[in-house]
Amino acid sequence: MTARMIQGILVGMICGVAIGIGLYTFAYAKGWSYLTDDPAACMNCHVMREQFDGWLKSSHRAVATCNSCHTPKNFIAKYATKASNGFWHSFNFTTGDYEDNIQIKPHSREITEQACRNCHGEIVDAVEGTHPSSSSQQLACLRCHNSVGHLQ
Amino acid sequence: LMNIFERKQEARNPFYRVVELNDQTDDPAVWGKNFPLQYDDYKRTTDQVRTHFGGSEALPRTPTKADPRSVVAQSKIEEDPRLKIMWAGYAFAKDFREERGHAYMLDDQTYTERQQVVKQPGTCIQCHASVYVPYKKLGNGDLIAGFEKMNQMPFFEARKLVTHPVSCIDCHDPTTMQLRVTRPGFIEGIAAYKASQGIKNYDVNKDATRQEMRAYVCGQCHVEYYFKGPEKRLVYPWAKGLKVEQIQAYYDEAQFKDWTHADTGAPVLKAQHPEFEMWNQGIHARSGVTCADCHMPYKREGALKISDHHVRSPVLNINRACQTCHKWSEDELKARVENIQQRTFELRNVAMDALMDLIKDLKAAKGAGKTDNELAMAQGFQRKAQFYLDFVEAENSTGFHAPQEASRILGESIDFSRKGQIALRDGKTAPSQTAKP
Amino acid sequence: LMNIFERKQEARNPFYRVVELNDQTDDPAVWGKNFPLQYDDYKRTTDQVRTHFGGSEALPRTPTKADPRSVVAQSKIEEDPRLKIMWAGYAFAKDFREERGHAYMLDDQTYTERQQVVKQPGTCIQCHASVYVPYKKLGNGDLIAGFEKMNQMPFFEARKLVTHPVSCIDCHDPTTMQLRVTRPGFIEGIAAYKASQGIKNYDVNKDATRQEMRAYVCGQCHVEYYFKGPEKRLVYPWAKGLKVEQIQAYYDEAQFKDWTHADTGAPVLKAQHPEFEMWNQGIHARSGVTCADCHMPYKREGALKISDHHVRSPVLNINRACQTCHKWSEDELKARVENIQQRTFELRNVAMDALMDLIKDLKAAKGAGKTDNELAMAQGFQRKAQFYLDFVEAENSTGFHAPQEASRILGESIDFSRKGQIALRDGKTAPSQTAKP
Ligand code: HEC
Ligand code: HEC
Ligand code: HEC
Ligand code: HEC
Ligand code: HEC
Ligand code: HEC
Ligand code: HEC
Ligand code: HEC
Ligand code: HEC
Ligand code: HEC
Ligand code: HEC
Ligand code: HEC
Ligand code: HEC
Ligand code: HEC
Ligand SMILES: [Ca+2]
Ligand SMILES: [Ca+2]
Repeated sequence: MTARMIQGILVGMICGVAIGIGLYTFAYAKGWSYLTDDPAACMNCHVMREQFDGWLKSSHRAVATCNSCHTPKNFIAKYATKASNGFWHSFNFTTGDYEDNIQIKPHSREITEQACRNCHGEIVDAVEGTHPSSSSQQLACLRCHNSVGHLQ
Repeated sequence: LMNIFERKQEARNPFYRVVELNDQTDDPAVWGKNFPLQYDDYKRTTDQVRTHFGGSEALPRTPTKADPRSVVAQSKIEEDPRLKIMWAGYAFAKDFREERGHAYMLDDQTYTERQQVVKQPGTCIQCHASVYVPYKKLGNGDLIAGFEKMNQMPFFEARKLVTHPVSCIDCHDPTTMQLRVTRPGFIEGIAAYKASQGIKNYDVNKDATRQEMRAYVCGQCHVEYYFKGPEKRLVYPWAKGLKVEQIQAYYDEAQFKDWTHADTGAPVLKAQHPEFEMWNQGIHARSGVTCADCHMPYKREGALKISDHHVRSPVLNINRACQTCHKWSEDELKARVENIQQRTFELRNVAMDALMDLIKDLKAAKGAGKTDNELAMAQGFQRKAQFYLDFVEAENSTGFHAPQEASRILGESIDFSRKGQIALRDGKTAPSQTAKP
Repeated sequence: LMNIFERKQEARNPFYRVVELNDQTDDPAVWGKNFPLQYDDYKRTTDQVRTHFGGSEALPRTPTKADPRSVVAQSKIEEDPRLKIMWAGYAFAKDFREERGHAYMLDDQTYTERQQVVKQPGTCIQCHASVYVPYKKLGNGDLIAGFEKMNQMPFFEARKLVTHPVSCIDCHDPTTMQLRVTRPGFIEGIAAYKASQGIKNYDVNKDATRQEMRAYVCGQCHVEYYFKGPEKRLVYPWAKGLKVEQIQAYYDEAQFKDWTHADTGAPVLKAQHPEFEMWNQGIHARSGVTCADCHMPYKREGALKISDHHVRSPVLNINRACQTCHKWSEDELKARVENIQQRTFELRNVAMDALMDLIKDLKAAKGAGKTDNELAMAQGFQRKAQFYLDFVEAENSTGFHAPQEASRILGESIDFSRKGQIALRDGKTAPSQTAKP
């Protein structure tokens, strides 16, 4: 057990760091190199395959990578999330402690909601209007567009 | 995470203020200066296109002095004359048409022949005109006070106080453009409903989420209602809940009747457009899908996306209304709607026949000299059967908003009608107890 | 959504041929050597867990020589004794239990008390045992010939020819592992249905898509059926279609009856587990969602995704069964199922009461000396009312497979029962025409 834990943590750190670096690079070197590399990084886990395959067929494959939608734009937050995702995913992965049909967590959902706005801020300005940012007043993009990233 | 949102706030420049809007601006044309896109769509609610069970047909007519309308929608009581028997002795037996776009609401209410057979109160106007500003004026700044005053006026006197059909100010706060509920009937109705759920002093404009408001602004009018007491207060009968049996129980307890059936003497009720109530029983409501999502879907206008203010049948706009959530072809989605509606319509016809049989029998019994006392039980069944049937008949989605619930209600209606017939044959005279509300 | 299917079905898994499987291998344990994962799950169909309306409860009993079972499922006729009245004079009034996992199918059929009250034919066995190999043997290689032979044997003689409950070979081709239909009843039934749609000589094992096969293998048994003619051929009554009124019309035309009702003398029908037919009327079928998607969802076994061969209630397996497609919480999805089932169950009770009233009246009239000829019309209504009600009652999802259709059928059943009561009171004697099939 403890052995598996340590192993998990290790994989996690490696994972997190690897991805973290991958992202850091992206910050400066946008483009195909990244678009191809990074989803692959997520693909290191076969359990991400479904999303990856879906993403390949999605309207966003050419314009957004996993991290565009699943990590905050803000650099620090992004790195933190990566580290944590990288860690927990690998941890859960190694321990096998997760459900077959993975469900997005509330926190990740918030990040994704924001990711939409990062790219589509202008187009939804009118509908967002002057609505306060409290989540009860925010429009939930995912309610209608939950399949843009990877078809469901 | 919060700070990200905040930064986003600053970034926004929602719209250009060409004109200043305030709480007295009820002319949509003025709002249209700031929001030309929404205004243009809003004006298009004059379009009339028929779908299989909805939309509306534009029937030309020669205007008269009494009724200057040159176009009306098809008559429902001519399409199914059984409706005249169900409503015998009530204004609806005189004139009842398919509803059409918002642009017509004020005229259709003013000129319906129903106005010629009964004196209607000013209450009617809450849902057929932009009453927010007039209410405020009438109540010297107090919305509710103005509402109460107008309710007590005769219709045609009150009619003089309004000019526009539902307008921007009826759904929007002129300064923030956020949705707000302006109808006393809904404000009080939803509070009564929430109270029945154990939520005290619910204030819709404070406590509702934005998503809820996308349904509540429609719920202001697309609901069952009645006029309470001599002061003709507009009340939504939700104090026990939104389901048909709960509303029936509410009316029974209040011993309310809309009219006495001309053929049978039964104290009957008229259900009216309970779209909000039925939607609430459906899977879409349960999934947080609101009226606006389907009837005012987002549309792309150049670099912006806006809510389509051409409020209409989603069947005429499937791509935007349905396909973001349902990846089926337009034809398939249309077929799904009609499949649900057809099933509802067929059972509705079975229920209608059952009711006709009961009314025929009651009429005969009355003709044969039976007293209302002797008929009380059967009349009680008619009251229920008719309200349940009308609850689906008057609901304008032909079952789509809540398919299983619509069929369940019709099933119960059939049971009530037939039990009424049996009560007559068995000479049961006690007031209907067995019929569960 | 289709993409899910495509994607998931790509999940092919390599398997090691430990043993050679051929068309005579009907022992699942042997198949299990090549496919240990599927075999382990398959064996778990012995589990008994009760859900609100489904699953099954494990009731201990003291084994007897006549019935060695030490555990059975709860009795439905004790849970609702009205069922005994509905089935008066038929074996089901003696013993009818909640169904449980596949592992029990052979024992439950062999030891049900229904066997003690009627001599059953070998036909029964098609759906309760692995009959593919036995049929082939009996027909010297000809499946249909073997089927026909076994149909005509007495049950207990035929029983000696089978050993396993439904097994791998009943759904899979041993060489390719692909799905195949092995049941003559379904092969002929689906061909008759397709013919009614204008599709000639439909050969299910050639013409069906893989997705369809994921429902057809279940449709081999989870269907309404009857024994045709003296040769007791197993027939699925689909020549006019799969809807209840089409099946009713089929039986009326064939002048078929399952038995004569003991209390009323009506020539009545017993509907049995029409899961396949009802599912076909629902939105899931329409969306290409099959039995296997919900009852055998994919599960992760290490690096592999396999189909969960522990066939059971999806309510016990919501994450795998539902959350692939529905992003709602498990509690919410469970609540949605129960919401649909509760609504179905309540209307089912209204329909049951209506039927009880009709049977009571018919019984009384018979007691009062009325002839079957005088009662023909009311008996006709009972026949229909009962079959419609049973079509929902016997359908094991309590309405979930097709919520609106289930309620619609119950609504019609209510109409038939009550009309029967009225016919009696009005002394209508002509055979029922008015009741539409
Ligand atoms: C080490 C293996 C692994 C890698 C690499 C991996 N994931 Fe995951 N991921 C998982 C596992 C396991 C889960 C399920 C966790 C759970 O449900 O508790 C998961 C869940 C998720 C979820 C849903 C749960 C949540 O946190 O909201 C998202 C979103 C996600 N991963 C995105 C990503 C992205 C983006 C990448 C690449 C930057 C990635 N994953 C890389 C294993 C991995
Ligand atoms: C990295 C930038 C980026 C992010 C993050 C992003 N998008 Fe996009 N999105 C785009 C671009 C660029 C296009 C245009 C691509 C095209 O037309 O093929 C697009 C297209 C779309 C479209 C139209 C095509 C379609 O799929 O219907 C929708 C809707 C959409 N995005 C919604 C979203 C939502 C919702 C999110 C968040 C879950 C999101 N986008 C996140 C960049 C992004
Ligand atoms: C109630 C449903 C709904 C919600 C919520 C919603 N959208 Fe949309 N969105 C739509 C519809 C419908 C369209 C298609 C408009 C059209 O085709 O004219 C659309 C179109 C888009 C497009 C593509 C415009 C184009 O055709 O290129 C983008 C980008 C988009 N939405 C982003 C978002 C973002 C970001 C959010 C959250 C802030 C969001 N949407 C919330 C329904 C919705
Ligand atoms: C354009 C935006 C976008 C992109 C790109 C994207 N996703 Fe997602 N992802 C989403 C949204 C939206 C959801 C939430 C779906 C829901 O719960 O309705 C989601 C959910 C998930 C989940 C939770 C399980 C699920 O399917 O709901 C995982 C895991 C995940 N994404 C992984 C990935 C991986 C790996 C990639 C890259 C191959 C990726 N995503 C690319 C938008 C995106
Ligand atoms: C999931 C989509 C959806 C939602 C949510 C929805 N509706 Fe509908 N509505 C429909 C469809 C589809 C029809 C049938 C239109 C037809 O028959 O042409 C309809 C019909 C109607 C009609 C009659 C329209 C006509 O053309 O005659 C009215 C009025 C209506 N709805 C109001 C509402 C109100 C009020 C709400 C919210 C309380 C609501 N709807 C919620 C889809 C929806
Ligand atoms: C002030 C009252 C009021 C409000 C608020 C209101 N409606 Fe209506 N609605 C009406 C009336 C009255 C009619 C019928 C007009 C007529 O037939 O002349 C109508 C008609 C309709 C129709 C039928 C159109 C057709 O072609 O048959 C639809 C659909 C509809 N409304 C949907 C909505 C939706 C969605 C909302 C909220 C976004 C809403 N309504 C808000 C009063 C209202
Ligand atoms: C609680 C809101 C409400 C009140 C009060 C109300 N209406 Fe309406 N009315 C509606 C809605 C919503 C529609 C559109 C849906 C429909 O027609 O079923 C409508 C439709 C109509 C129509 C067009 C369809 C038809 O029936 O021919 C007429 C005429 C009408 N109303 C007259 C009246 C009169 C007269 C009164 C007062 C006795 C009145 N309304 C009170 C909400 C209301
Ligand atoms: C029957 C109700 C109703 C009426 C009347 C109405 N609106 Fe709206 N409007 C809505 C709804 C619902 C939304 C969506 C708001 C949200 O999602 O928070 C909306 C949104 C808007 C928005 C925000 C951007 C967008 O398109 O989503 C603007 C601007 C707007 N309306 C302007 C107007 C103007 C101008 C008029 C009058 C010509 C008007 N509205 C009349 C219901 C209405
Ligand atoms: C904002 C998302 C959204 C929109 C818009 C929407 N739906 Fe749905 N619809 C759902 C959800 C969620 C369900 C429930 C099943 C599920 O969880 O996937 C559903 C269920 C259904 C069902 C099956 C339930 C039933 O009542 O039989 C039908 C049919 C359907 N929708 C048709 C439509 C049509 C037609 C439209 C457009 C007029 C529409 N929907 C608009 C989200 C939506
Ligand atoms: C969309 C999911 C779904 C599909 C597709 C589906 N079912 Fe079901 N089925 C359910 C649910 C949910 C229940 C209710 C289970 C309960 O009450 O515990 C159920 C109940 C049943 C039951 C009773 C189970 C029990 O626990 O007693 C049987 C038997 C059954 N289904 C067979 C079938 C067959 C055969 C098919 C295909 C023809 C099918 N189902 C298609 C979801 C599904
Ligand atoms: C050879 C006939 C046969 C086939 C093929 C068959 N079933 Fe069954 N099924 C039965 C019988 C018989 C029972 C009842 C067993 C008992 O109660 O002893 C049953 C019971 C069930 C139950 C109830 C389990 C419970 O806990 O109540 C479910 C669910 C079910 N089957 C689903 C399916 C599905 C899904 C398929 C196809 C993948 C399928 N069946 C194929 C004959 C069959
Ligand atoms: C066409 C397929 C089929 C045939 C033929 C068939 N069964 Fe079944 N049987 C099933 C299915 C499917 C179930 C599980 C669903 C249910 O119980 O409703 C079942 C369940 C049962 C059960 C367990 C539940 C109960 O009723 O107590 C018994 C016992 C049973 N059958 C006996 C018989 C007997 C005896 C015969 C012959 C007269 C027979 N079966 C013929 C398919 C069939
Ligand atoms: C009642 C029908 C039924 C029975 C009995 C059955 N299976 Fe299956 N099996 C299926 C279905 C349905 C699939 C999914 C096939 C597809 O999607 O093409 C499947 C798939 C499989 C697969 C392919 C991999 C996978 O898991 O999807 C294997 C291997 C398999 N079954 C082995 C077995 C073995 C071994 C047995 C006996 C112990 C068995 N099956 C009994 C219905 C059945
Ligand atoms: C493979 C995909 C898939 C699976 C698995 C699935 N569903 Fe659905 N479900 C759908 C689709 C598609 C619809 C129709 C609405 C739509 O198009 O989104 C639907 C509709 C529904 C509805 C609304 C229709 C109705 O009948 O009221 C409910 C409730 C529902 N599903 C529950 C469930 C439950 C519970 C399960 C698991 C036992 C389940 N579904 C499994 C795809 C699926
Ligand atoms: Ca209309
Ligand atoms: Ca069961």
